[in-house]
Order: sequence, then C-alpha cells, then structure tokens
Amino acid sequence: MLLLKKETQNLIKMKIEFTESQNQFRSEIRDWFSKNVPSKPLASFDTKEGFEEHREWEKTLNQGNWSMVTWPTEYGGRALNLIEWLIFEEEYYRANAPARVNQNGVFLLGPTLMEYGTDDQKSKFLSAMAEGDHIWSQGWSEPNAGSDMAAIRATAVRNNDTFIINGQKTWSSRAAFADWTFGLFRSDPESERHRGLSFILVPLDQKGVTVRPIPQLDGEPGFAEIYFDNVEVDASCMIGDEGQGWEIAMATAGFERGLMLRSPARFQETASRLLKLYFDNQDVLSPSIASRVTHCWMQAEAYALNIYQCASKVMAGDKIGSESSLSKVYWSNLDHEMHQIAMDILGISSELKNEYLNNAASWIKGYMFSYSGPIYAGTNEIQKNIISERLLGMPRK
Amino acid sequence: MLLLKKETQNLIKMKIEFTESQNQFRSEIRDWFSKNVPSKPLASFDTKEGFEEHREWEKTLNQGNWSMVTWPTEYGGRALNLIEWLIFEEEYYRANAPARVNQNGVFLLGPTLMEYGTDDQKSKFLSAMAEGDHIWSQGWSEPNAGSDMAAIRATAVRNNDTFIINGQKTWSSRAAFADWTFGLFRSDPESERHRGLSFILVPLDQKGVTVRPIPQLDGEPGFAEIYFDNVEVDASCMIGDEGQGWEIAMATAGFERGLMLRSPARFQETASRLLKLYFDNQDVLSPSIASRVTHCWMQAEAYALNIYQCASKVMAGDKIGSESSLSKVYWSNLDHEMHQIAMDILGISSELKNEYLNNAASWIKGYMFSYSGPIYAGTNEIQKNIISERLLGMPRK
Amino acid sequence: MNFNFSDDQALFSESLQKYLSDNVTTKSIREFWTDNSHFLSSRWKELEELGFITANIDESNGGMSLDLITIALLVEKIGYSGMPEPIAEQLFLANPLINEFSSQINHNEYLAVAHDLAPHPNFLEDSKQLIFFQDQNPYLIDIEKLKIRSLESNDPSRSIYDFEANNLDDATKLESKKNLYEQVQNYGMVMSSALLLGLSKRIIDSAKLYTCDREQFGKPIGSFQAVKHMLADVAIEIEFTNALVYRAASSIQKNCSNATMHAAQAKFQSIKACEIASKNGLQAHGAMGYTWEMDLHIFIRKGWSYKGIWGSRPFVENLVFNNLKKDLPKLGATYTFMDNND
Amino acid sequence: MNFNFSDDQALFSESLQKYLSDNVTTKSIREFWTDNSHFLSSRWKELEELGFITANIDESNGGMSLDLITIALLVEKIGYSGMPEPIAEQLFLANPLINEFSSQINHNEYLAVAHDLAPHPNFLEDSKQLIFFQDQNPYLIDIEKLKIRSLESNDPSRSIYDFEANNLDDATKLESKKNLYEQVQNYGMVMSSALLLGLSKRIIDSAKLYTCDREQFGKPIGSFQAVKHMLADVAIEIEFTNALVYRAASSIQKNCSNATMHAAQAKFQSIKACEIASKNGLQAHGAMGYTWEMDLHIFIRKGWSYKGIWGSRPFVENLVFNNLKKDLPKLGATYTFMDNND
Repeated sequence: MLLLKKETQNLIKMKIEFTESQNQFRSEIRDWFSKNVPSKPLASFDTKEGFEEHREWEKTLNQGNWSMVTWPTEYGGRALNLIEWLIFEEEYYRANAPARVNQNGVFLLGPTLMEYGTDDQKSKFLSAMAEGDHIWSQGWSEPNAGSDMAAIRATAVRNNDTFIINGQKTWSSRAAFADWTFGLFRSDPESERHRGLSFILVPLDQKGVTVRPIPQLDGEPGFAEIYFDNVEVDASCMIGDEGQGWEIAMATAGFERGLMLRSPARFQETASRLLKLYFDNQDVLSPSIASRVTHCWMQAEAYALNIYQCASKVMAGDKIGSESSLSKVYWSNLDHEMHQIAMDILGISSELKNEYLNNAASWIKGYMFSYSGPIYAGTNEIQKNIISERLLGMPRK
Repeated sequence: MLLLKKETQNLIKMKIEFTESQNQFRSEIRDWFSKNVPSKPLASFDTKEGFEEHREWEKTLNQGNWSMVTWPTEYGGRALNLIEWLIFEEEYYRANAPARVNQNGVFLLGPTLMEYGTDDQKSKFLSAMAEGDHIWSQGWSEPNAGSDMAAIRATAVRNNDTFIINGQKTWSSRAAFADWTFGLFRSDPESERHRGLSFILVPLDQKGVTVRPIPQLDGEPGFAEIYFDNVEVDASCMIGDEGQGWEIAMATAGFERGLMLRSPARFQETASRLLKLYFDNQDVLSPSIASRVTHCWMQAEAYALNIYQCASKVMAGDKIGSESSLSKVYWSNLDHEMHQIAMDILGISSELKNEYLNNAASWIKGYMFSYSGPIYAGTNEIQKNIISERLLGMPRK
Repeated sequence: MNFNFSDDQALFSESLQKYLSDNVTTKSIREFWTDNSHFLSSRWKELEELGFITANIDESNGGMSLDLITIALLVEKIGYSGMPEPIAEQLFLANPLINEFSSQINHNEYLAVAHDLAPHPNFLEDSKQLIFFQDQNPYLIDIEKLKIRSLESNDPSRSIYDFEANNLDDATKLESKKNLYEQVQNYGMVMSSALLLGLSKRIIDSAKLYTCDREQFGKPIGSFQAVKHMLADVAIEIEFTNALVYRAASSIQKNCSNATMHAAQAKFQSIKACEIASKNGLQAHGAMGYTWEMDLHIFIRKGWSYKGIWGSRPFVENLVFNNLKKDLPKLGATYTFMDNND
Repeated sequence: MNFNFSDDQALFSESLQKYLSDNVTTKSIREFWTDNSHFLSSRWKELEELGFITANIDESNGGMSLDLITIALLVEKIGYSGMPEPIAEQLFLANPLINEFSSQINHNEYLAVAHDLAPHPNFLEDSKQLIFFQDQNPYLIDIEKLKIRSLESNDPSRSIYDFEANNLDDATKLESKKNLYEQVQNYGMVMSSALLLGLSKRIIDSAKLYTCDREQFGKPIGSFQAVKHMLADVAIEIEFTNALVYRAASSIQKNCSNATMHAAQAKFQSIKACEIASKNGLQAHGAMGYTWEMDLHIFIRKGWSYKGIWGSRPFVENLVFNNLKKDLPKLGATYTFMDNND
C-alpha cells in the first residue's frame, strides 16, 4: 500500500469531462452545421424524391469533409476517434440534420473495403461512396432465414472472370432506390452453413436484377426484396477470397458498427423533445405521463454514459463483443416507450398522419419505426440469449 | 332473427349486481364479525404463541358456524356457493379478521376427505379439523423435486395393517407447529413418476418423525422439513386405495381451491390500504407513486371482477382448468408491486421492523411474503408454460 | 350476481361473428383502402335486415331494445373483425341518442357523433346528420349545413373529418334532462374498450397461428419459451379486460353513479391489453409483422386510433385517480359492485 | 474524456476485493447477527492499516487524499461483500467532514452521521462523535451527551439507532462556507448507489451460480430460456448503472452544479437495478431463495435498506423531475457532461 501513498496524484485518471480540444472541435462542427443544414426538413428517403434530396445532402456533407469522419485521412476521412465521433453525432442531432441515406456504405461497406479490399476496389468504390454517387443497400437476409444468417441459399457460381448469381435477398434496407447492394452468396454449392460463402458487390441496374420494394408499417418501402436471375457480375466485385465471406461479414460486426448506427444522441434528442411535448401539455396529463417522461430522459442519459464508457474501453484497446447485446435491448425498448408516451400525450391527435401541431406526424412516423427496433439487427430474444450465454455463461441447452 | 325480436326481455340475463338475499347474507356476516373479531391483532401464526392464538380463533369461528362455510351442511358447513363465498371473504377482510391457520385442512384436506375418505375417516378427521383440534400441514414437496411433483421418493411400505414411512418432505407449510401432515408417499418401490403413490395422513407427534422448521425471509418458520425414520402409521390413515395417490392429489387442485386460498378481497384490501398510505403521504411523493397506486387499485378490482366471472362460470357448470394460471401470475405480480410501492412510500422507515407509524412493520412483513407469490404453488414460469401450451395451444417442444 | 352471457346473447353474437368472418375478410378491408369506397352500403343494409344495426333502438321505433351488455358483446366481435364501417359508433353513440331524440332525428340513416374526446367523426360524409357538442351542449345539424374536410387517419379504414358549422343557428339545440356530454363520453369509453378487447383477441390469435406455423432453427418459433411467455403475457392482460368491459356496460345501462369510473377503468385496461398485444404480437411475427403486406397491422392500426380517441390513457387515468381521491372511504373489497349513490 | 479506471485504481480496488473475499464471508456475517458483536474492531484496524479507511482523508491528516471516483469503486466492492461494518459511511460521509473540520473532530475514531435522509445512524454506539443536522444546520456532538436507543432494522447487519440530544448546547454548531446539508445528501445518494450497484452484482452472480448448478426436469434450470432472460434483464439494468454512479462521483468531486441531479439519477437507476436483481434473482432460486438459510437474502436485505435511506425512489425522482422542469432549455445530447454553471 505504500506505493499508493506515494503516487496518489497519478490515481486520478478516469476523467469524466471533455478536453479543451474536444470542446473546440465541437464548436467547429456546430458552426459548420449552423450554416449548412437545410432549413426545411427533407422528404423521407424511402420515397424517390426524398432519396435524391438525401443524396444531395451527402454531397454537401462531403464538401465540408463531414461525410466520412471516422474514415482514415488517406481515404478522405477525418480519422475521428470514438469520443470525437460521439461529439460529432451530438452536434448532428442538435442541428437536426437529415438522416444518413448512406449509412450502409459509410459504416458497413466502407470499413470492410478498407480492411479486405484490393487497391483497385478501394479506389473504385470508396470515393464514389463518400461523394454520394453510390448509395448502397445491404443484402444479408434471405426469406426463411430470419435471424439465422448462416442459412443463406443465394448462389454465386464462378465462371472464369464472372460470377453468375441466382436467388433472393430480403429485408434489404434502402434497396428500393439504391445503386448497389453487397451481401453473402454461396459460391461453393456443396457447402453448408458458414462455409463456402463469398462477399460480393452487385450493381442493382444489372440485367437480371429485380427489386421489389416492401412497404413497411408506415407504407413506405424502407426495405426491398432483391431477385437475382442469372445476374452476371465481374469477379473483381468479390471482396476477399472465395469462401471468405462469413469471416469478412463477421469481422466488422462489432461494437463500433453498432454505435455508428445508433448513436446515443438520437435517443437523447428524442427524450428532450418528449419532455418539451410533456411540458407543453402537462395541464391535461396524468401522473403516469410525468413519471414516464422523467424515466425515459434518465434512461437516454444512462445510455449515453454507458456508450461513453464503452468507447473509452475500446480506445484503451479492449474488445467490446457480446456487450453490445445489452445496448441493443436497452435502446430499442427505450425508443418504443418514448414514442408510446408521445402517442399517449397526443391522444386524439395520435392518429392524424398530417398534423403538424405538437409535431404529431413526425411522432407517429417514429412510433411506427420504433416497433422495428426490438426486431431488426437480431431480435431482442436472440440478444437476451447472447447476454445469458456469452456474458453470464449460462448453459446453452 | 325474428326469435330475438320477440324475446328481447329474456336476453338480459347477465346480471352484475347482488340479489336481495346476497345482501342480507352480507349483513349477517358483518354483524357477527363486528362482535367477534379480536380487537387486537394476534401474534404471527408462525410463532408458537401465535399459532395457539390462531387455533383459538378457529374455535371461535366454528362456534359461530363460520369456520367451514363451503362445506356441506352434513359436515357442519353452510354449503355456500362461490358467490356467497366471495361475499364472506369480502367481509372477512373488511373486518380485518385473523389469518386462517387452518387453511390446509379446511380447503385442501377437508374436500379431499369428503370425496375419497371412508365414513370412519370422515367422522374421525372432519370435525376435529373444523373445531381446530387438528391443525394440518401439507407434505407434498421433497428436496430436489422442486416444481416437479412427480419426483417423489419418500416411501410407505405396507406391512399388514401399517405403513412404515421413510424419507423427507420439505416446504411443508405450518408444519413447525401443526398436529398432522398429509402427503404423497411411494407405496410401490418399483414404481416411477406418477404411479405407485399413496395419499397418507401422518400424526406429527408419532415416533420417528422429526420436524425441522425452515425460517423464511421474515425469520419465522413458515415451512418445515419433515424427516420420517421408520414411522409407523396405521393403514386406516391412507385415503383412497394404494397407488391412487396422484389421482386424489390432482382431483381437487382446481379453480375453487385456488380461489379459496387467494380470494380477491385480500388484494383489494391491500390496494385500499395502499391508497390511504399514499394519500396520507402524498405531499412528499413523486408522480410515479400516484400512478402506480392508481394502477394497482385498478388491477385489484380487475382481479375481483375476473374471479366473479369465473365463479359464475363454475356455478353454471363449466370447468375452470388452466385458466387459473392466468390468475396466479396476475395476483402474485400485483401483490409484489403493491408492497414494493409501500416500501417506496415508507422510504426511511421501510427498514424499521417494529415501526407502527404508517403500519410500517406490517407492510414490511407483507413485502417479504410477496416475494414468495411468484414462486409457490407452481412458479410463474411454469404457469406461463401452461398458459401458452394449454390455453393458447402452442407447441411443447 | 351472474357474469354469464345468456344463451340468447351468445347466439346473437355468434351469428354476428359468423356473418363477419364470412364477409369482412382482410382482402375486403384492403380493397376498401384502395377503392376509397367508404361505406359498403350493401353490407350495412344486410346487417340492418339481420337486426344488428337497430339492435338497441327502442322497440317503438322498430328496434329490439337490447341492453348494453349485449351491444358491448357485438362491438367486441366487430373489433375482432376489423370491419371499417362504423357499426360500433352506430350502436354505442347514435342509437342511444336516437332513442332519446327520436322525433328530431332521421333514424333510417347513419348518424355521426362528435365529442371533445373524438372530435373527428368517422364517416361523416356518409351520414345525413351530426350531433356535436359546443361548450358541452348538444346540437343536431344536417350535414349539408357543415363545411367538412377529410383528414388522413393512420388507419386507412377510418374515414375521418374535420367540420365547421357556418352558423350555430343552422343547428338544433337538443334539450335533455340528462348530462348528455358525460353520457356520450361514457358510451364512447366503453365502445372503444370493447373494440380494443376484440382487436387484442384478433392480434393474439394471429400471433398464435403464425408462431405455430413458422419455423426457425428447425422448429416452430412458438416452441421457444421466450415466444411462449411473450404471448402468455398478452393472454393475461386480455383475460383481465373482459369483466371490466361488461361491468362498465352494465353500470351505464343501470345509470349507476359509478358508471364514469367503471368506463374509465375498462378503457385503461383495454388500452393496456391492446398495447401489449400489439407489441408482443408484432415481435412474435418478427420482421414479417412489420410489413404492410401481412394482415397483422390492420388490427394494430385500428387499436392505435381507438386508444387515442374516446378517452386516451392520460384522460381515463385522471378520471380514476381523481375519483379515488374523492371516494377514499369507499374503496374496499365490499364496494366493487356498489352504486355510490346507494 | 476517459471512463477507464487507471491501473492504480484497479489495483487498489482489487486488493480491497481480495481482502473482503478472504475475510468477509457469509459465515462471518451470520456470526455477527447471532453474537450481536457490532464492529469487528480487529477487521477495522486491519483495513485502517492497509490504508482503506483513511483513503480519502487529506494527506496532511495522514490519509491518501484519494478522489471520490476511487472511493465509489471501493464502496461498490464493499457492497458486493455484504460487509456489516460502516466503511462506506466512513469513506463517503465521515471522511469529507473530517477533512473540513479536522481540528474539531477526533479523526481516529469512526464518526457517525445523521441526516433527514438517513436519520438513524448506523453503528452510532460504536462511534465517539456524531454529526447531525437541525433545521439543515450541522452540529457535532459527543456520543455520551446523547440519549440513544437501538432500533431493529430488517437487515440484522445494520445496527441503527434513534437519538436525542438532551440539550442543543451540548453540541457544537459547525460553521462552513458550503451548504453541508445538501453536500451530505449528495454524498449519501452516491454512496448508497455504489453499495446498491455492488449488491446487485453479488445477487446476479449468486443466481448465475445457482441456476447453472441446480437441475430440474433433468437439466440445469439455467438452460431454460425464461430463466436466462430473467437474468439477462438484470444484467442489462446493472450495465446501465455503472457509468451513472461514476459520473455522479466525478461531479461531486468537481463541485459541479449538476452534482445533485447526477447523484439523484445514479440513485434512481441503482434502486431499479437492485430491485430487479432481487426479484429475478430470488425467483431464479425458487423456494430455496426464500429461506433464511440460503445466503442470498443477506444481500437482498441490505439492498432493501439502502433503497429506502439516502434518497428513496420518490425523493430522487422528484429531484430529477423538478430539475428537468427548471432546466428545460438545457436538456439535449450536448449537455450530458456540462456543468450548468458554465
């Protein structure tokens, strides 16, 4: 213990406050957003018109060098670390900037290409992605595979310098209007489960590709089914080696990716808007609403703090694996509860699709979307299995 | 449809109100209770002293002919139907009368004896039970059997006119101070699971019986383990035939039994006391407490209404089977939540075991007891399995 | 005290249920959306001929004078079917008003009703007259005297409208000894409760079918304990809604002083049941349930509307909370069926 | 911004944890109950020699001047151990007061502290002096000047007392530039949060071990999905408590204007975590957990006490709710770490 008595000054290393340069960085972003965020909300990117408006916004972001902030500088990014990224996101939501139509590319395919792509692939795809010229959809799921991703049946048969692709993908987000899709295909017809899969990029305007939009609860095609009928794809569109698909798909499915897609700022901003909605209407509301909004606000903040904690761990070199299942369940339940409360507050207006008073229309849209939270990206039941088996070490069977 | 037009007057048959004679019956009970309920609360029946005080109360009840109200008149009961029983219970809780130490006998063994007992058994046991001379404990569970009741291992070996009993029972309620116990024993040593079990009554003062009280969360021995070491029991203590034990034990485990043990009045009175606790302290309480007490009061009433509905069905000749699993989960969660809220309201007093202000001590005791609700009488997980498999028809495996 | 439906009540509701399951298919509901066809007048006529539409109109006016318990049972079946036409509104809101003001109302037509708790009458354009409240006073007005504007509900089965009277003189003030504003409020609360109860039952039935059928990891997803318990939780909430709804109907029928309280309790619990049915039912369907193509959302969507109108959760919770405060001495187990006026 | 514990912090807390797991067995805790032995002075002395008891006493007074984050980490370990002696109180309540009033306080002895949020000081009989508040003003008094009466806590590990000063003149009014009443309140909230966090972790660990070991229907009960998800729900609540507790400790350390708010948030969430840990943990144990013989209740019971004192749920929820009302303009994602005075 003597050591400790001597070295007490070094003990205080956990530091729960931003540095000067982090605060400066925040100002810089805030300034840029204040000048560049469209004054009027864009149409939904699940409509043709809105999709193109959002593509334009990606281009604007890129002009300010704000579109791929986590990418290394050599690919045109800013190489932000996770804490900086969190700051960026806080300012993004504070500015009420448009949603990212480019998510699949920037956060999923981009990092994959950087790790596994050839130089040619990188130079062909990365800048087109950053500039918004290629908007990507993801093609993981297949009908009847559900949460069981290894049950992939779509095939890619090698024929010299091309692959011939057949089969069907579903729940492909953004595919209704996107330019390209990436996904896993079975390149070894004899293989089973995780083996024999390859990671292939497919242009959606290729002959033989049919995209059938799937309207979701809000009536808009947030997803699509993609049918491949003898689609010919150049072999240079394969990432990594034949049969390496599963490994590549899994390699980048960690904490950082989850974070990029669901930054805490989103839920904190919803919680704040909810509090305002509550205080604007509190005279006619019952005690349960008061307590529920308070609880949600606290949960949103607890979520943010937890993410800062996880980010600190990652920056210190730790791996965050199954822990992201804890966050998944937490944010998806919180998001649903917040929108449910908004519906309760809106009461007679909660069915009015085009009502602007109290932001009713946008709460309704968010309410419907919140139902998908506990389902997509691994249902909450699967997440709880992971938590109990991998984090708590409980027996599988 | 013409029929309906003519007979409309007969249509109104659902009648959600008490009859004149039901109201009169209520007055009669209320009157008796007002004269006979002890003015001072008795000590807990899980103490030696309290046990005897409660035995006295059983005798008092019996003098007024209120101890076995659902028994047929030939056995000294009042042959109340279920609705009358509910009224009786409402008045019982309204009068704040002492808890029934005799539950195991009056509601479990009594009806079993009436259905399966010989005349001798009936005359020997029923009146002693009604008069409080025999207080019964139940001996179903065994160590390592848990919720799996068919895993019984205690043996009863027939030897002419006696059984020699060996083995161990556990979670035997009231056994610390009771006179007798009843339970299932394996009379065919070759048998497995539900077969080869017999239903046998054992006096607890018999040679070879050792009772080891199990202190529960509140420190009092609400249960006991009973060890049988070559205990000799007369064959006349077997109910029904050898090997018929499982059938007998199951026959009376239906809705009525569950109802008798958990009448809605209990939860409604708790809800009302909770509301009073809330309104007495509301100035320092947060909105969540206001809404939680309101929700609990509504749930207690929903529970009561549901039970009246089920009772109506039974009286019309319907069977209520797996439906009682719905009630089990509902009341046990409600009871825990009500006591949890009381703890929240009591705040700094919620740990004071002997505090009478706000009835703290009794809320604390009830709080601890409420933790057992989701566990005993079939855990809530087992109940939910039953609901989904038997009521909803979902696949077992 | 008897909570059982009579054979006649059961028979009557079963025949409605039979009619609905034969006629109100999800296909026909979807056609309704695309055609924007409003009322299917042929269906309305059929149900009228079968005696359902006028079931609780006084016999003197050609109805059957059925009681509100039976009507609630019918409305539960209507909820289960997802039917777009406003029969629930006709039975629960219009008919009692027709009985009271039969001389002033054209009772061969659908009568729309507006109230602060549901200010956008369903199918207003298909009615000849409207009853509305101004400062809690009831008025009757012909539709052609109104400026009406169609609104878009999140449930495409609901044709709802905003309206404005050019001149209050165009309307007839209805004189009544009763407090009609509160009466209609209570009727609306119980009507929406019965609808939500029926919708919840439909949702759990769909989820049950889907999870027993759909396989994953080599077995039906309904065999996973998590999915089972998810639906068991729904079954529990539904079970404890039934009696509340019928007690509320009975209390209104009897003009019991606690009718408002009982209606609010029924609404609170039915909102809760429908909400957990929607959340868990959709969750049990996985991503499929989230699509427009699956029929599930037809019923979930209708639930969303009726949760908000005719007594939102904050509204009914406040009613109950304020009454509890007032009635504190009368809250024990012996008051469940008491009329506080007694 | 860095939420990681330093190597030194980790090392220090691990050495405490090691000491506790070797010395504070559940057997020794139970002996404490039956002997009514109060303090184990030998243990106290050992911990003092190891530097833990005085860890946050100023170096000028022989301590290590450790920061509150480290102290919170130590207190979490103490919670996990279920230790009866009031080390958490010494570290979080007494030591900061000793630092402020070192000349007036005999800092070689345990100092008891009473406050409206915890009016019955733990181990009062074992202390020489007491700091208490009268109308929010702090006073210091010698124990022999007090009339004290032992109370029975539902947690037999807690020796709590009622006290009365015969005469306020026997006490010394403590003069301070700070609002000590609020400071001690905040310290108490964070202390009890850290204890509850440790207790919750102990409870889930016990449930994990039990359910993996115990078999039913031929397999470990921990393999049933319902039991798994029950504990997964606990793990989630615990996960989201950690950072809240350490942020609150940091905010108090920095004298941040939001310290009260942050302490209240930490307390609210730690109550929630400990409650679900207790309910689900006990449920996972089945009837065994309900007995006095199983060790589980040692930790559950301590949780019950610390949920009620140093900020009950209604108290902390009101703090947060009233602050939200006041701070409405400053609620977005960019304010998480902001000092509202900045």
